[in-house]
Amino acid sequence: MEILELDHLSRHFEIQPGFIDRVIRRHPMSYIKAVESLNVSIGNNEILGIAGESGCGKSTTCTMVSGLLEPTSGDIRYKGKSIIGLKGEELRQYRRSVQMIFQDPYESLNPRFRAADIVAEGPRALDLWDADEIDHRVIEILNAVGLPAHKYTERFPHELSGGERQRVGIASALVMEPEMIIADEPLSMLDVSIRAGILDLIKELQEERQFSSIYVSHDLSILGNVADRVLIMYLGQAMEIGPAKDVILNPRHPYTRALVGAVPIPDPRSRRAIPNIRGDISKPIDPPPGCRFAPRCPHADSSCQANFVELSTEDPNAHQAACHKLDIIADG
Amino acid sequence: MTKTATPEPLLSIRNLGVVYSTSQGPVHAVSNISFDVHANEVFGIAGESGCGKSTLIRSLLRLLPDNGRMDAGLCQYKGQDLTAMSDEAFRKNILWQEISLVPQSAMASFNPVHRVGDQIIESILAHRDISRAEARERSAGLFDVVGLQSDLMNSYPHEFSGGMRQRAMIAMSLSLDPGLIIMDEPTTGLDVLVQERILRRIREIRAEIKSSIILITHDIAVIAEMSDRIAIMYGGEVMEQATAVDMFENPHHPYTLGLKNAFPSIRDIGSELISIPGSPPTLVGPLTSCPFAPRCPFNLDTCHQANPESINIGTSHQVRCIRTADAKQFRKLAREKSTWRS
Amino acid sequence: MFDYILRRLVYTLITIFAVASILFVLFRMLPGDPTMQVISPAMDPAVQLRMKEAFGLNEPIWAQYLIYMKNLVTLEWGRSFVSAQEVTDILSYRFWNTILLMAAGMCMTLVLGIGMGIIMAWKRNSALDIGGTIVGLVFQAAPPFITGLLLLMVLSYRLGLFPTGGMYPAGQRPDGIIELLLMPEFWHRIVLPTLTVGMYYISTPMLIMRDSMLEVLGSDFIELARAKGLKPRVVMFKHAARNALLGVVTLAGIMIGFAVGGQVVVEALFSWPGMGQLMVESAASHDYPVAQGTFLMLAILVITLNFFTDVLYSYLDPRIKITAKGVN
Amino acid sequence: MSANRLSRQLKNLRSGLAEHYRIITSNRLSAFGFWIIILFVVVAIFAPWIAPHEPWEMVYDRDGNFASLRPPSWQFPVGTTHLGYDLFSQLVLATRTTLLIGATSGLISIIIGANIGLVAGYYGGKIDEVLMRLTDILYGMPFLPFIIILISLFGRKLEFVILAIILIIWRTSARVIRAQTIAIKQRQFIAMAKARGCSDFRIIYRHILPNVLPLLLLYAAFNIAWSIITEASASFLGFGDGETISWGGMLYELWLSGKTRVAWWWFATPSICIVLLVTSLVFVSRAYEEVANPRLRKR
Repeated sequence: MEILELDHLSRHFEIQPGFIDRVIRRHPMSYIKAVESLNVSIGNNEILGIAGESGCGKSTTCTMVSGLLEPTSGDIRYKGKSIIGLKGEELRQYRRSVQMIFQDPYESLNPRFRAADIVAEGPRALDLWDADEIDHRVIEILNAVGLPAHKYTERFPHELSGGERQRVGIASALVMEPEMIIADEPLSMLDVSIRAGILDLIKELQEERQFSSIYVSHDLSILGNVADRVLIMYLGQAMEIGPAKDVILNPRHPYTRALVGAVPIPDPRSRRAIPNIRGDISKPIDPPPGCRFAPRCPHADSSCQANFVELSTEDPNAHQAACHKLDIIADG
Repeated sequence: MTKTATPEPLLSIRNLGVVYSTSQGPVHAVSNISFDVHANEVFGIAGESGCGKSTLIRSLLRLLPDNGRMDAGLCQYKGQDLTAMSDEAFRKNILWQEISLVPQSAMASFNPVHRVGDQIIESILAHRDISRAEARERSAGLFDVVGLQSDLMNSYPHEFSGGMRQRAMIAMSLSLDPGLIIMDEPTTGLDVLVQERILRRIREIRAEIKSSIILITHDIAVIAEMSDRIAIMYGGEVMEQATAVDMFENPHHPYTLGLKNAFPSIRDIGSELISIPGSPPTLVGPLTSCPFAPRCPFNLDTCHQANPESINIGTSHQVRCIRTADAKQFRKLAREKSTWRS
Repeated sequence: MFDYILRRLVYTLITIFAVASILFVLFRMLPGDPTMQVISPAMDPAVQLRMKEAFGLNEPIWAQYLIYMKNLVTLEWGRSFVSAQEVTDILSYRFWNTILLMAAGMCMTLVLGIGMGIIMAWKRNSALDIGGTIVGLVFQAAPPFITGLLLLMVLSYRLGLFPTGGMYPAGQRPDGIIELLLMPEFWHRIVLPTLTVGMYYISTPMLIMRDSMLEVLGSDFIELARAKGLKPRVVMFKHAARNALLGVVTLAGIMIGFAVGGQVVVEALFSWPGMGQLMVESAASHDYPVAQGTFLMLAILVITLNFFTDVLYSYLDPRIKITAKGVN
Repeated sequence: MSANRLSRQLKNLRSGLAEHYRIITSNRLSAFGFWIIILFVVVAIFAPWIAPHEPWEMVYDRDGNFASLRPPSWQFPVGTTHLGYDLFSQLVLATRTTLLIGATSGLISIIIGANIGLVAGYYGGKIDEVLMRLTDILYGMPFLPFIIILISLFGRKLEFVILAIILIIWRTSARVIRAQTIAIKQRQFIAMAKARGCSDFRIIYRHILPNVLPLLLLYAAFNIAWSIITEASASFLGFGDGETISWGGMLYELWLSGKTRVAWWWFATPSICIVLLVTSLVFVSRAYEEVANPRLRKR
């Protein structure tokens, strides 16, 4: 049973042209195509990892899924029902059932709130329970994320360490009893030695409370550790999807290969192949219709520039790569 | 990449300490640091936030804020005693000429209101008596070395992408052929493919020039790939120092073991990651115990009573731990998750 | 940058238009006969009637508004009730007197204030810094009529060092600005008002410069500039001061608004024949055409100065970005 | 449980007030300013009981002589005017007027300015554009001349002075708070509040407002100070309320009387009061400047 389906999901941003261009020369608008025709589904109690470089559209996708940003086109279906245009109580219910964990624990907690108030803010804003019930649940969840309530409820964010702050962030998402969690690089600002603890906490809570997750990270080694399946994105397009181990250990798409090849290995004796790509990443401003990786791809030809392979959601567990040249690559 | 140590080190530091006076009392951000950097080597310093990395850099470059005070048993560069040098002489003869910096945040380290090229030219003209045109030519050459087109010199920093800014920073650090380049987290915050290009560029530059590099980062994989020798810092001290291969194959300090377990490798995904419980010390007041003792699963009572001295084990391998004899057993125990749950 | 300036220019014109409209509404809201504000009741009734037609006062209100706007653009700003002179003629003479005094005060404050601000930030926590901050704060708190009166009482009445007011000795009206600038008496007379204006707004650039210098000095690029082994003087002026100036320019708008107010008081106090003095006199004697014209002129001055600070800002700060907006 | 919550809220309030007290008294200058302001407030409250005479009452000395232009003495602590008015009484009663004007126009303008700044900064887009063009127009209005015009058109009434000040003075606080709101809006904890389902209203007033509070208090102090200076300047130029005694009005009467050359005490006392009160406000605001701009503190 698929809990969430993204169906040809796209999001474009308009670039405000200069005053002269707009009023006098009447230039047409330019668009940043942040997400282009994305097809993905997420199963019940599954963790989908999304990886890619900055500007690949992973954050835009998350914001759309969380209901804070409307797609330009395409559909988001939650439990088979479209969430586009939801209003009032339904939207409230949806937003409650999808919760986010943010990247930067130094930035994502309001510096003027105490830990208990940060956690209680969601239930209070949505008026979920009466005040006593909220207090009770806040204490319960703080204990569950490893912050004994008697010690932590009164603390301000600046009185907490990075790991403790991230735990408060997790608590404030989970207190809403969500069915789905979107975690946007929750470890990247934390020290190496405590990352594993937070990762374990997320995994434990997921087993215990049975929610689905989208886990965004640029770090493939962590995704390999936490995600069931991994989606690789580049400049708004999906490049490859499949079971985490398959994608990382046996990448098919030239972009994924480069990405995996570029990850340094913590062993001074090991040598890795140097990724064979050229040029720099650009911004997807008015891009041509084809594969956006084509300009940097060693295998690209005219067919790559002309059109783009879309992923299908028919078999969620299939390992698919959005590439015309898979045969050549496999041979070479 | 491994080299035998040359007899005369390029930079030699002994017992370096930095104390900040704060409202909470003296903070010993860095204490008892000793290391040598040899000619033409990459010396990696790894550590997490608050371990004293930035203070170490600032003290080497004399950029400590007013409330910071540095004392060092010895601070020698090419045989010259740096501590005896006046600020003015240090600024004129050492800064950038001999020791240059690639700062942590290339984004914020370029002055936003001046052109990138001008900022590089400025660093040349401050120390060399050449014409502006010559300095410009030289900068264009440096842009070429780091793989940037020389017409980008006329751009402002905000027009550069993160990777380009970092490359321009590296170009600037090379502008006077310094003997030593300090690179502070040169790839942190960059995307993997951009990081890959920067690292490749640094390797290429190393082959061409004779500068030594101090590479400071929290990313153990980067340090493993790039460095000849590595120092692991914690609580303002160097916990363990060894050649890169030695550090990874024969680690001794419990903190090194913990750090290795906590760091994922793409080569073996699915293996369990283990975190070190607790958080780093605040360093207020002098150290009277091993700074890692409160988080160490192998601590003894003596660990809390005195700060251990650095012990030599092997020719160029030092460990600041009293239980080096049990290291072999620790290495096995450290792989168990239960060991780290106190 | 050009694009930005053009946009600001359009905004500037819109603002002038809006201020003029507010003025129209204000004067039409006055109780009683609206012709009262344009035509002196002391005039010959036949003349009054002719003027009523010329200003369209018999027309409906929207037509009056259009005529008002047309008159503004064609510089038909009416005649003074008191002297019957054309308002534009009076203003064209007064305008330059105000500009002269303003420029003198501005030069003094900007050069001295910014310079002091840099030095205070450099010598942070020295006696100079602390004393300068306190003096600056007190100056900021002292309205110009108090400092002006104090200067008058001490330097003029008591010590007799300076004349008490005016721009030149009575009966020696100079022919044009050049001649005025060549008169030693003029320079003697401009000292006290300049000092008053200067003391009133010196604290703003000084304290803002000091604070933004301190802020800039904490940034990473200053640390790198020092690591590059640049001379401390170069770090201070080329790197820190240029960025800190942005803070001063940002708040210049606020400063200008208040400076024009201060100017009015100072001109009234020192009988300086500028627009400020004219404003006070005409408003007190209910000479509405003059008051209205003067106000508009002062407003245009403020708006234009604000425009120039915007231009200056875009010159000092090369970061002008295009913004992305969402589409559905 | 609910009593528990009330006590927690009381505790929060108390710790909040304690924090502000600590901010103000952390610095010698602002502590000085704080106590001076308290002193003026006390004088203003008890003014009618403190002042020995009516403001425009001719006074006589102990010998029964008409007390005109007397320098300070035991009987007339700050002297008298040429018409024999007791300056001490005028000064004390004027404190009331000044504080009334400062408090009403300062506070109302900060409320207007803060809300406009918050709404414009938070929503951005067209709302922001409209509100900011509105402030641009106000920036085009020369402040004191506007008050002069208004008073000359509608008469010398205290209400019009206050109204004129309020109409103009909110512009600065609106702009500054808008800029700060934009900066805070982009921080992640606002995105987090949105993701948790907070309404715009809740985000603006519960999440952003506490974070712009130091800046808001800084500008509240500025607005009060500016109101006082402006009222005094307008009064000095003869555009104050003729019926109510004020410090600026006292100086206007001095200026009209032409006694500036002799009556130094007549000049000195209202001037010192104005400068002292405004300086105190500026000193207190300085303490908030350091909180609103933490980098100043560090170095």
